[in-house]
Amino acid sequence: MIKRFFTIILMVFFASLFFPLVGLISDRDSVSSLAKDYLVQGRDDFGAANIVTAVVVSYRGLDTLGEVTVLFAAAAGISLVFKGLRNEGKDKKYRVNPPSEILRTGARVLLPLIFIFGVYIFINGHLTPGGGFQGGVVIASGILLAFFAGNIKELNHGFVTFIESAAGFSYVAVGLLGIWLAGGFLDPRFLPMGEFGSLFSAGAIPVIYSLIGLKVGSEMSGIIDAIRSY
Amino acid sequence: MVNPVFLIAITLGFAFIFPLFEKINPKLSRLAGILVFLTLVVIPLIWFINISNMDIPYIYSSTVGLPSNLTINLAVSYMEALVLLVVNGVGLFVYLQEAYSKESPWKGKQIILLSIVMLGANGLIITRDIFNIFVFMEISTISLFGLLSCSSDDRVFEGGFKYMLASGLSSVFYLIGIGFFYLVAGTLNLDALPDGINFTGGVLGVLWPLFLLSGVLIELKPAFANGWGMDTYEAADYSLGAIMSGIQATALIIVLTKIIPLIESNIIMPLLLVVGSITFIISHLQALGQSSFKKMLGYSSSAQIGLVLIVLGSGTNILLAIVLLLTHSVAKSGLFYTGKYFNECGSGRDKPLLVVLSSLFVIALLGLPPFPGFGAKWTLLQILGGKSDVFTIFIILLGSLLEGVYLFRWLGLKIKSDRDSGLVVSEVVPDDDAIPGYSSSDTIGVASQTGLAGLGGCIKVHFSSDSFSYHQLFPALMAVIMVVSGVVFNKGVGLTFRFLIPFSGILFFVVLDLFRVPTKFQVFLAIVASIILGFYVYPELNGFNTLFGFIFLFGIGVQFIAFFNRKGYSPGLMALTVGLLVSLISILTSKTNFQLFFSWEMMTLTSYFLVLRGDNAFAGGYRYILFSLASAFFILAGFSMLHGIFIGEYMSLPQNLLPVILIIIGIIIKFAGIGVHIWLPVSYAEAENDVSSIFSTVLSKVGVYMLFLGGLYFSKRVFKGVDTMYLLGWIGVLTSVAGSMMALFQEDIKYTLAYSSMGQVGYMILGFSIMSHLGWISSLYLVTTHMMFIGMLFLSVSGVIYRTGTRLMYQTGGLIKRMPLSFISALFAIIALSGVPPLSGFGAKWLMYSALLEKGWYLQAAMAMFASGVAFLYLFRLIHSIFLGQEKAIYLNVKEAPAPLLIPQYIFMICVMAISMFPNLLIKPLQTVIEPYFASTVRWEGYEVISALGYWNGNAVMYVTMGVFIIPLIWLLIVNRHVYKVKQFNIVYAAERPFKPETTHYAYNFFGHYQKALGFLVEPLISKFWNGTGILVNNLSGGLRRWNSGNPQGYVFQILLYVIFLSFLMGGTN
Amino acid sequence: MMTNLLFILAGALVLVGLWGILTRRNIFKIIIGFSLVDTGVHVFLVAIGYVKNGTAPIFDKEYSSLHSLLNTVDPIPSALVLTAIVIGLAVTALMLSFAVRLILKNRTLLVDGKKELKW
Amino acid sequence: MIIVVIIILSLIALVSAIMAIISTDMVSSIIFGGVVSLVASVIYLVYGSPDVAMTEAAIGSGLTTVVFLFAWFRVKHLGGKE
Repeated sequence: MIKRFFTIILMVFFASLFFPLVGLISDRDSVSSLAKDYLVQGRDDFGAANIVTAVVVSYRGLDTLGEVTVLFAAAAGISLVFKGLRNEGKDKKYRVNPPSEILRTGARVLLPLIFIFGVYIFINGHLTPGGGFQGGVVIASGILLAFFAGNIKELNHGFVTFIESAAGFSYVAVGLLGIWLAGGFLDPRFLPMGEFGSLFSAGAIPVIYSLIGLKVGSEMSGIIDAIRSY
Repeated sequence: MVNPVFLIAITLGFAFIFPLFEKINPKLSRLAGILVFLTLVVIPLIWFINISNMDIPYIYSSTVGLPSNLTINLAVSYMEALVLLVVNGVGLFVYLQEAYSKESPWKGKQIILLSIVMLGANGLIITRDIFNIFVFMEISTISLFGLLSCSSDDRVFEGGFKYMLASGLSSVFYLIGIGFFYLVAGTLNLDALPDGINFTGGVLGVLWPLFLLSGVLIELKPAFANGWGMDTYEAADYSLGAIMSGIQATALIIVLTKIIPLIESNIIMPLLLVVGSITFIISHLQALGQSSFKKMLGYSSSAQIGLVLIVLGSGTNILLAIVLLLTHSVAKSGLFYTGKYFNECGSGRDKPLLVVLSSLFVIALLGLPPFPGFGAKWTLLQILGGKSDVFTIFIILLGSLLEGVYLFRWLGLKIKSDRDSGLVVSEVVPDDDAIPGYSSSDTIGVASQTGLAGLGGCIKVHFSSDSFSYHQLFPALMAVIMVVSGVVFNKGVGLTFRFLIPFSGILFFVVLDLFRVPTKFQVFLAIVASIILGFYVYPELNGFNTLFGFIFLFGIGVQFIAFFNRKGYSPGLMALTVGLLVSLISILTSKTNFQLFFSWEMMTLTSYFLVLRGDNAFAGGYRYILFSLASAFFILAGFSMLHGIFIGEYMSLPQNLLPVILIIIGIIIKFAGIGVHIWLPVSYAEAENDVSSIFSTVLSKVGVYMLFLGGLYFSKRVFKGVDTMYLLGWIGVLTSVAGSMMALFQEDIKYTLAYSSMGQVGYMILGFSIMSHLGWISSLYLVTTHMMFIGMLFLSVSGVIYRTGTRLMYQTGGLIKRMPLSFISALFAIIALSGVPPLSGFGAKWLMYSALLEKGWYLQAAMAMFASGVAFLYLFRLIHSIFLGQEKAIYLNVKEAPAPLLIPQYIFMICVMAISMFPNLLIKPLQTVIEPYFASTVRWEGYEVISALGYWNGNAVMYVTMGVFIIPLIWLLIVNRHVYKVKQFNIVYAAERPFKPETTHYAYNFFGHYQKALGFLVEPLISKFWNGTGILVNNLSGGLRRWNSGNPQGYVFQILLYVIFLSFLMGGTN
Repeated sequence: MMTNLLFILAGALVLVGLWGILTRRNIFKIIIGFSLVDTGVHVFLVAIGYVKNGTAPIFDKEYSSLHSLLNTVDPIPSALVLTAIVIGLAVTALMLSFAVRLILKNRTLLVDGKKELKW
Repeated sequence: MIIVVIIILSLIALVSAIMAIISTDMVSSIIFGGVVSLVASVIYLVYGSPDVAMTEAAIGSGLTTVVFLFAWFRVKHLGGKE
């Protein structure tokens, strides 16, 4: 009971911390000066139609690299946590029913489409909403579907690791190329800018986003694979 | 110059490619890991050298080739380079330890995660973008969690889960803070902040710093919201503890230093001060009650972070905080490793290297010399003292003392011998049953006593094959680097080259130990060294310094001879003793307070480890170091308020009372004044015999030296209407009465002598506090002669203990026939010590009574005289029990004490005789020493000393007394022919056959009847008080520990509470 | 007005999440609470980035006028939220895996069922 | 008009959030949690952040829910109603 009471007091306090703001703040009339710079220069700097992509991949590229690393570390951590626990803790009563014929055929049709969709999302990241992360998740969901449909029994760890490592390493390598061929780390302008709005534009942004997509896709699949019991 | 981004690129590239690489060639990939981690060290090293040499202030890189305000910047200045160097060094160390460990080396994902941990830390240190900090924070915590899961203790999932909740919440707070910050500042880049925006006005202006700070602070595990971290520490492997406290906490502090400048200083500074103080004290208290080593270190880390917060909050130089932080980082990770090996192997006595390393790390952690933390703490306190910030000084010193309590307890327990019960053996008449391993039927071979540790071969150090292993190499390397950097840093603070001599001395003898040079040869070298030292320093000593220099050099030098009695190897013995001698000399040659205090602490440390060598010395050593630390901290606090003026320069010192009081309290603790004396008897008694002798003769005088050094500065201060010197005089006289009374009732002879020397020091203090010419002469006279006759006594008794194997007086007896030379020496010493004519002790007493009467302190004079009488009683008992009386059957064939013990006694005896017969040999020089301070009130006629109250002629006294003794002697010789000799075991004379023969021995509990009458005087009130204090602190600690309930929700609750607490500190929003 | 609404939602989500963390005894519920707090913070960041009548900061080939250029929402908070969401997933997944191990070890779903580490 | 939509969406999100906390069935609890994210992603879309919306939908409501469910299936046999 005392616990409840204190919880309520805490909640009230935090609410009182937050909610005075609601009255104080009104909709902003314009973006911050930094954002203005991004919006104005984004096109000239990187030729990216989607400014968010320009920010994510280039202006704040280091964050994104870090983000990929976080996922990578989490995937590694989770697989370490479950190492040696493959069979223990498996719910004996819980068993995936053998996938139905509909699911299996449906998956066979859908899978290529899903993968293509994922790839589409990340290579068009600089033009449309979406990008490496979203595309990567779509690919991972494709793999999930394949699990359900029984198309794959077990993840091919060697292959996934290869993709993961290669994509990650290439990402860093592309970043370093930016130092030598262009202005700085993760500068995508060592590839031609191309025509604004077309697929092959915005320098190396599509390349980077593709690498991110591959890496995120394989990392997410790894996480799902590790946390899922066979 | 290397682009900072390479730190990130290299680590990350390695982490990403490692799985592929490992599949191809595991061995090669691990080697590549070394290369990568090494690069992480080398790059900051290059920066560090370049920045400090070429005055390049800043290495700067914006990540994308665009103006720096648009992108994320990385920057390295002097400070960052230094921190990176240390943090990456620790990382390399962890890698080498774990990737190549014997059992279950890290591989695959673990190595990947370790390099990502390093990436996170590096990123945190170099990035200049608020959101980027968040990303790196997540990187480092998540990779840590991954590593945690590999711990051998599977409770780690419980701890880790709590940690995750806490760090998840803190990152939520940090994100909210980022949102508000962006709203206010319009940018996330620390270098592109627009001017003129009021960052801290209005509700928003309070909210963003509140949440940003909450995010960072909670990750730093502040008290009272740190239980989750501690639970993780307890369950995680040692190396993870090292990572958490050595790498991550360090990086997060750097993050904090980036945020602090954004917030108005009149808000942030007090806040940090409060938060830091609370963390510092509470965490130390919580650590105090821990039985789990890892958790103890965890709390200690948290407390150290608190200290750094205090430094940051006190607005002093940020570099000090960094130095403290880095010392902590290295020492703590080193301690995690040595602790690991210690806990695997039980007692550490057979692991000399581990003992040395752990000691070094503990010392470094406590901020004692020679490590960088010492200079940093000193500077910090000087700055605080300059600002008269007494409260902060108090907090820092109190916390450091608490830290000493548990760190030295752990160290002592690890070093103590297997036979050591860890308790103080009953000081008064010991009950046989209470003494482990004692039974009255034991023969001499296994004889009996608490202090069987006689001379020679007492520490049995086994160099087993695993005494030194590959894995101790790196901690050793770290220790060496720390010592070197400490020396460099402290030199920057104000040491001169001379103060490095103690190290070279210690180092030299350590090297001799490593090559198994026999102790005897080392002793010879030490004597040569002390002679050379004497010639080297003599010319620059003057006044008191000459006198004390003589006492230190001559006293220790002569007693070195006693060490010849040791057989085989005594590792560390000579290194420590020489270190002690040299630091004592350094105290004399100090020209600034810093040098003085540095040497003082070196003296404390070397003597502490000397005590610890005893076989049953844990309790004694523990008390010794705690009280010595307390004493040192009082002195330090006093020094910090002197505005850097040397205590020896009386005239220009500030006139306020507080520093005087503090320093005097420190000195009182050091000379074991009444009330704070409980450390002295047990540590003197339980040290090895020849070491105790050095302590009692020489080391006990160092407190007196400090008094004389600041003599005029201390005098004429009025404390609540009373002259401080008057109070000090009372403390002196009470100490001497108490010391004598306590000595009276001891059965253990070393306790008797220890209490005796405490009482004698009381006289010296009394003499000093008289503040007159005569008083000072008597004090210094006693200092000199006491050194000699207590030396004789101690060494003579050492010989007895060495031959008989017991320290209990009633167990011996009749040794006069077996050990006549020792007897003569003891007899002379006793005559001198108890102040009866004709020997020099009489002169000392005579001078003192004259001075007291001259001053008009009649009551004190009476009490001093009473103490003197008591002294005669216990000394009489000593000689009576040991040398006279019945011979014991088991001691029928003991031999005279070995020559190495006798020679120093007789050297001292010759000196005592000389001084007794020709007092002016000593008094004349003393007069010249005192001349500058007080006009002379005694004069000389031939060999007569004439004061206002009478005169003293040493020669005449000698002759008269000799006459008085010789006549009865002749008479006795004549009557002796008619004496009827009784056989020793003729039980007719005993009247009954006792059940327990000892109890009927006349010497058993010799002064028991006095105890009935006067026992209330020695009621262990003081021991009770200190025990009570100990229990109180323990209970406090226990209560505080319970706050961390182990429930994840409880911890979340604490964290939320902490945020509320912070919001109140920031001024409150509602 | 729009921002304020979103602020309220964010605050409410955070509070509901905290409430869940503090009062539920089931570890899974606690984690759900945590992810609700996370979502709340994401909503908060999006609210920060909102600009009156702003559109998505994506342009087509024809855009030219500065006015249309600046009439978008702030892209920076969007970028931050993107990162935060992914990181949130990583944290949640890792937390879940620890929770699973903890539950399997203690044989209970309750958080205070068995406390081996305390004081 | 748009405000009404937002208010309704917010209410749905809030109710789902509360349901996620108080629901006794873990699976529905997890699903409710996913719904919160889903609704949030719709709100992001309305607020002009399609990138965020896509991410939240894919990761917040999709992947997180799946991970939760998988984890739950590993331990649910240990039972435990509150």
